[in-house]
Amino acid sequence: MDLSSELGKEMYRNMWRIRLFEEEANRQTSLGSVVGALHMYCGEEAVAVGVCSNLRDDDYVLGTHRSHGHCLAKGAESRRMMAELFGKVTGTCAGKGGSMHIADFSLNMLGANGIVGAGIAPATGAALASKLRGTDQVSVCFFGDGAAARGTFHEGIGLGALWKLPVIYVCENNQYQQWVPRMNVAVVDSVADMAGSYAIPGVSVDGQNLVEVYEVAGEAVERARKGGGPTLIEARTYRFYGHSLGDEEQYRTSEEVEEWRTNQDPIINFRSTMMEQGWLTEEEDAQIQNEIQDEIAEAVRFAEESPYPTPEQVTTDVLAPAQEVA
Amino acid sequence: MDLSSELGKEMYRNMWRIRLFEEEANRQTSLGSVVGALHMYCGEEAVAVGVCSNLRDDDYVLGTHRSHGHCLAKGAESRRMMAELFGKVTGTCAGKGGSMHIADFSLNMLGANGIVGAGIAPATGAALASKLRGTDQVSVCFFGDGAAARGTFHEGIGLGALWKLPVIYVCENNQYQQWVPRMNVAVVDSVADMAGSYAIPGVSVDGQNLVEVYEVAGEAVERARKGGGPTLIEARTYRFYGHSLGDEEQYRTSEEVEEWRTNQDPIINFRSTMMEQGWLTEEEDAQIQNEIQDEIAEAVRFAEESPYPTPEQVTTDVLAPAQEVA
Amino acid sequence: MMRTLTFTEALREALHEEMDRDDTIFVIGEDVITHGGPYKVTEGIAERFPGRIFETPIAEAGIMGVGVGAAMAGMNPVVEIMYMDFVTCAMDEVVNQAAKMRYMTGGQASVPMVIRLPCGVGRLLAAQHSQIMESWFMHVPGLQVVVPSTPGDAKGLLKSAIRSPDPVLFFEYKRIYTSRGEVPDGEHTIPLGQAKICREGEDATIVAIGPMVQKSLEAAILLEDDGYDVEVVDARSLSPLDTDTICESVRRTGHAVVCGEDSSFAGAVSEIAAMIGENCFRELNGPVVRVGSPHVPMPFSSELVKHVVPEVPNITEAVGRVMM
Amino acid sequence: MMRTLTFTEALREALHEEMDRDDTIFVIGEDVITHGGPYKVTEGIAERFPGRIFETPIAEAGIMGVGVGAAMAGMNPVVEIMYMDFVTCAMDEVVNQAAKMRYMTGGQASVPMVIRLPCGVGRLLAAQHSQIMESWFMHVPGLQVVVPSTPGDAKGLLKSAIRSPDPVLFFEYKRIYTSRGEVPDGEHTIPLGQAKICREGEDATIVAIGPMVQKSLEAAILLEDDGYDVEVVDARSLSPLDTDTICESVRRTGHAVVCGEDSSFAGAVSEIAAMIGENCFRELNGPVVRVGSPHVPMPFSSELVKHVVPEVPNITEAVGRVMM
Ligand SMILES: Cc1ncc(C[n+]2csc(CCOP(=O)(O)OP(=O)(O)O)c2C)c(N)n1
Ligand SMILES: Cc1ncc(C[n+]2csc(CCOP(=O)(O)OP(=O)(O)O)c2C)c(N)n1
Ligand SMILES: [Mg+2]
Ligand SMILES: [Mg+2]
Repeated sequence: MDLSSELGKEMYRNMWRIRLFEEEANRQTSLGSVVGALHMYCGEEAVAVGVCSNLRDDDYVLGTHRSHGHCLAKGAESRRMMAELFGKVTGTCAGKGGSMHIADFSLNMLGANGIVGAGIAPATGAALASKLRGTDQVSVCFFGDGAAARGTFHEGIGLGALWKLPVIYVCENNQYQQWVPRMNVAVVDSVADMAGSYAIPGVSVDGQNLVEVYEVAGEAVERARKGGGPTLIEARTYRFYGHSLGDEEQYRTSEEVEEWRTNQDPIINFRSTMMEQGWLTEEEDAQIQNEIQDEIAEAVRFAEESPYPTPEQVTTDVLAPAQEVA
Repeated sequence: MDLSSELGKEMYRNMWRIRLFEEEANRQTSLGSVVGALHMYCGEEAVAVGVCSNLRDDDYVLGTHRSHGHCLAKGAESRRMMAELFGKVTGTCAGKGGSMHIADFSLNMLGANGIVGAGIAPATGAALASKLRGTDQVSVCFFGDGAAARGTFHEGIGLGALWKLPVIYVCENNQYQQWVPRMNVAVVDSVADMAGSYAIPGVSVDGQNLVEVYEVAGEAVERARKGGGPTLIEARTYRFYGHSLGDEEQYRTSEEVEEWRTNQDPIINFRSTMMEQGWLTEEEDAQIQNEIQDEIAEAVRFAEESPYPTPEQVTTDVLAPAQEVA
Repeated sequence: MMRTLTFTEALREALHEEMDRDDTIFVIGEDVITHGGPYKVTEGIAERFPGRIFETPIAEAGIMGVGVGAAMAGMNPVVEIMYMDFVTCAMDEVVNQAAKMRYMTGGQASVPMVIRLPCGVGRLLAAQHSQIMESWFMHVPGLQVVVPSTPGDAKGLLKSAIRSPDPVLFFEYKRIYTSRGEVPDGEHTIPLGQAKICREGEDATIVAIGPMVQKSLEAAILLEDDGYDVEVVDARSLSPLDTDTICESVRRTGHAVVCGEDSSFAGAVSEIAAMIGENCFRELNGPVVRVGSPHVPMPFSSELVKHVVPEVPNITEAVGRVMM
Repeated sequence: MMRTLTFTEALREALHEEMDRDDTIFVIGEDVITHGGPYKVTEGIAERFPGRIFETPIAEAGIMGVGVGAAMAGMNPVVEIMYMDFVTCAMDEVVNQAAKMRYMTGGQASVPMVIRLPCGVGRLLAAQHSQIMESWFMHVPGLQVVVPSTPGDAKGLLKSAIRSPDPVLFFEYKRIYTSRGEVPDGEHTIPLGQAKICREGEDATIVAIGPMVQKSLEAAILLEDDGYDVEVVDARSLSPLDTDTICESVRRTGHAVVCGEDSSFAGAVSEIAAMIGENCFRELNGPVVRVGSPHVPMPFSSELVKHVVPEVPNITEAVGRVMM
């Protein structure tokens, strides 16, 4: 393992940040402070963190409807994200986007997306931009197993492969597409196997194992950065919550969920690894969790105290202000 | 070879019908009688004929912008097709469709199509219709190698594979997509290799060899009819003319074209086979060609003498006549 | 009194009755079995009509294309697009295929397909889950566009849409799925292409679309206090548009306001307003005013949304303006 | 006298000049290298700007999505859709992505992308290769819609479109690619959002779009014989629409005809007519009449096409009607 204790702690902390941020957002939804859909990423934290820990600040990330994890892993501030969920003007998107559209362009996090599969071609485009500029930035696109059925998967990856662009396509195969088990509506089990149609490497990894994700993504990022073209990574994972809040989850058994929660929690898995490696003590662990807890509590306070956008803001940001136009 | 002399002659005649129909349509274009685009199928005749000779009258066929061959092979009347190209009311589509939209619903030829890749999902839908009705009709969709890049290829075949529908996807890989050589814009050479993404059989055949096409399609049709699901067939072929009329063909050499015309003409190839098998004499050959020539001459006469649609017909066929509406 | 149903129940009943009547009808869409779709309209169909409902992967273009092909091959698909916003993933299939097949084939093809489109704001889901876009489909020859505003109309129009030999875009405003209203039992069809006068009046005509019909009726009551006797016409069918009923009303009242929930600019209300202006100019005593959303994407924050979606005061204000 | 160029040459010149000026600009589309696109607008770019033009497989959604992503990452893509009809294959990318990104991200994203759309009838290619659909994109907040009618405007508007920080749908009517007109050398930009008065007149205003501008000018000459002095306004920019210029003219003349080549029903002309009716009612002395195609798909036969596309007599007839 070419991980250090420091990086390990950083990643561990990031996973907790995602977990606690979302659990709090969930709670705020039941309190009525957060409205709209909330697609919980809990259970899949190792994917976002394992991949994004290989990225530079100037690398691009594009997400999905389930992107709190992607945003936080790329470095977005939890308090501005929480404010966004509250619909406040201090939110990452000034309250105009909400959970499905969180973006932070200062971090080259080019946005979550409410349309399944809609980030794949744009990620390819961002990679084309780096290539045209001659920088070695890479782009990462996260998407679900459901998105692999969409034409945009085929067209977007096809173009990335054709131009050998620095882009990594990360499929989070959580085995469900909204309320439907994947294998009810898919014929091939492994999305990685589809890479053959694009003559690019396709790799399947255990998405609950942070180290494995980190290493496989690391190879892909390195290859991309050196001009070796795209990789399709499939991370086998699981969402601990329903598709979005209010989901009755009749399509899966509570035993199945329990089994994953108990034995396949990526945070708990990685905690054991850290402990085994002697990279984390019980005290450090408690401290990390406490710090994150405080951060999230502060995020809620910030969100609560922030103002709503004003009625005038309804009509701004449709087009750039006139003076910018040539 | 499980072909008979009779079927052989029938197929041979059908290939000539396509060849001579198109060469005449081409001539009529230069005379100004036919206007609009004319995408010539010449050189690819063995694909349409080899596939359609396995079909029943009630099987479905969907085509492309280059579908004169598909229509004729499914049994459409050359004179009505010629009248359509002339924009006459006696045309297959009453002059409303033209070359890119020829259809004959009485033969379950559900139409050529001006949008690349647009027939794939509808062919899947026609196959779903047979399955729902419990008939054993199969559907065939023809499309070019260019269409394999489109999302509709991925989505349409994906659904056919999921429901194991009686549909055969026939890719006519003529190595060019409009004015671009396929390998300038594609990463995998063989479209058949993409079948893996859909867990269905993918077969590549020599599209200039009628017997091979006929046999491979025969297996696929039989499998489909018996409930074995879809097949993706790639027929490697070549178009003897430019993309459409007026094409300067600067993207390929005249040597390449000459080589294919001389050594890879599907009609000449099959004529040799027929002669070798003793299924065709020189006299019969001359007679067949003469008969077709007469048929095409008669088609032109029919088209010329037919009236144009009337101005009132501009507004009919937008919706069904009111009385049909519930 | 007639029994009442919710909008959702009325749609469900129409589907069941029609599927019972005609076994060429089938349902296709995402999550339509496991969950009955996000609004549970297709709930119960899998049990009652096994094998006639298809739950798909996320592939709107594929789903729509399958619908077109099945329709051309003699079936009657009812396609559910989970949110109307996703029909953008299948526009070729709707616009270049379904709409044009009959014409391009010189009348040979028939595409008897219903495309159900849950639309407009519901829960706060922001710009990519709140669109309406009726005017897009109005503008496409060969398509019919239907917008029920009550459970009774929902049932009657869906049944007629299913029986139509041509494609119908069927708009279901999410906000009114749970609204209740009277719904006739059994056979009840409403011809496509007919507007409905919901309230008679002499001073001004409000032509309204979808949920704006109810709001217009509420506005009409408030306007009584100002001494205005307002007629409310539910357009119901946007294409074909019932220009006769609308113009007859406007000619009578001499004033017109056109209300829709979608943004007005190049929206459905623009067509109706232009049509009234063109046909009723001599009888109009004031401008034809449009009420709709401003030309902005739907924001997320509830504090912004409330300034986007038009409400009763926008209607009363508009009527006041045309009467000046 | 100023030099003349064809419409195609003017577009090509604009592209070359802009690519010279700003190296974030690149071109992407089908057959744009091998053939310069079907109308040869991109001819010569591969030679002069190697590595800045991308010829793609047939994948409109992919192409458009790549454009959106590259634009968000700081580049300025000029996307060519071979025929506007094929933009139906990429509507999510245009409508839900490009158009809404700035708004959804609270102003963070900029999508400076030009989408070139060859449109309308050209050679007889029937229903799937002749559409226009300006009104679809007008109706989408966040998009700009531009329609040049002369080579000079083509150059000036394309340059401004490329410099705009927001997406522009740039409509190129195929029929006028070969038309000639005066084009200023070098720097020449025309601000988006401004209509142009092409001919002054006192009796009626014709607001025209694209090739209908030229036909309106021809109609204006014929109408002189009937004693009508007609003003012709080229709308040029459909979104944002220059309501000021249009209304100022109509208020002056008291009569308005709105002409477009696309079908009128829920078309661009409907928005303009409704807007005039709403803002200029008191000054109007006749109805606002629309001229456009009937609500039918484009047929193939030349004998049918000539009854679809509006021509000069349709305009003179309409002006006669509003003056009655
Ligand atoms: C084009 C499109 N179709 C349908 C939807 C509705 N929808 C939202 S999430 C979702 C399931 C996505 O499944 P997957 O891609 O596996 O992601 P997951 O939710 O499992 O993370 C669906 C169908 C959508 N947002 N966009
Ligand atoms: C969606 C779409 N994009 C582009 C076109 C323009 N176009 C017509 S034919 C063609 C090339 C098609 O190539 P291929 O599928 O290989 O068929 P071929 O012409 O070689 O038979 C293109 C790009 C179209 N008709 N539809
Ligand atoms: Mg999933
Ligand atoms: Mg080809």
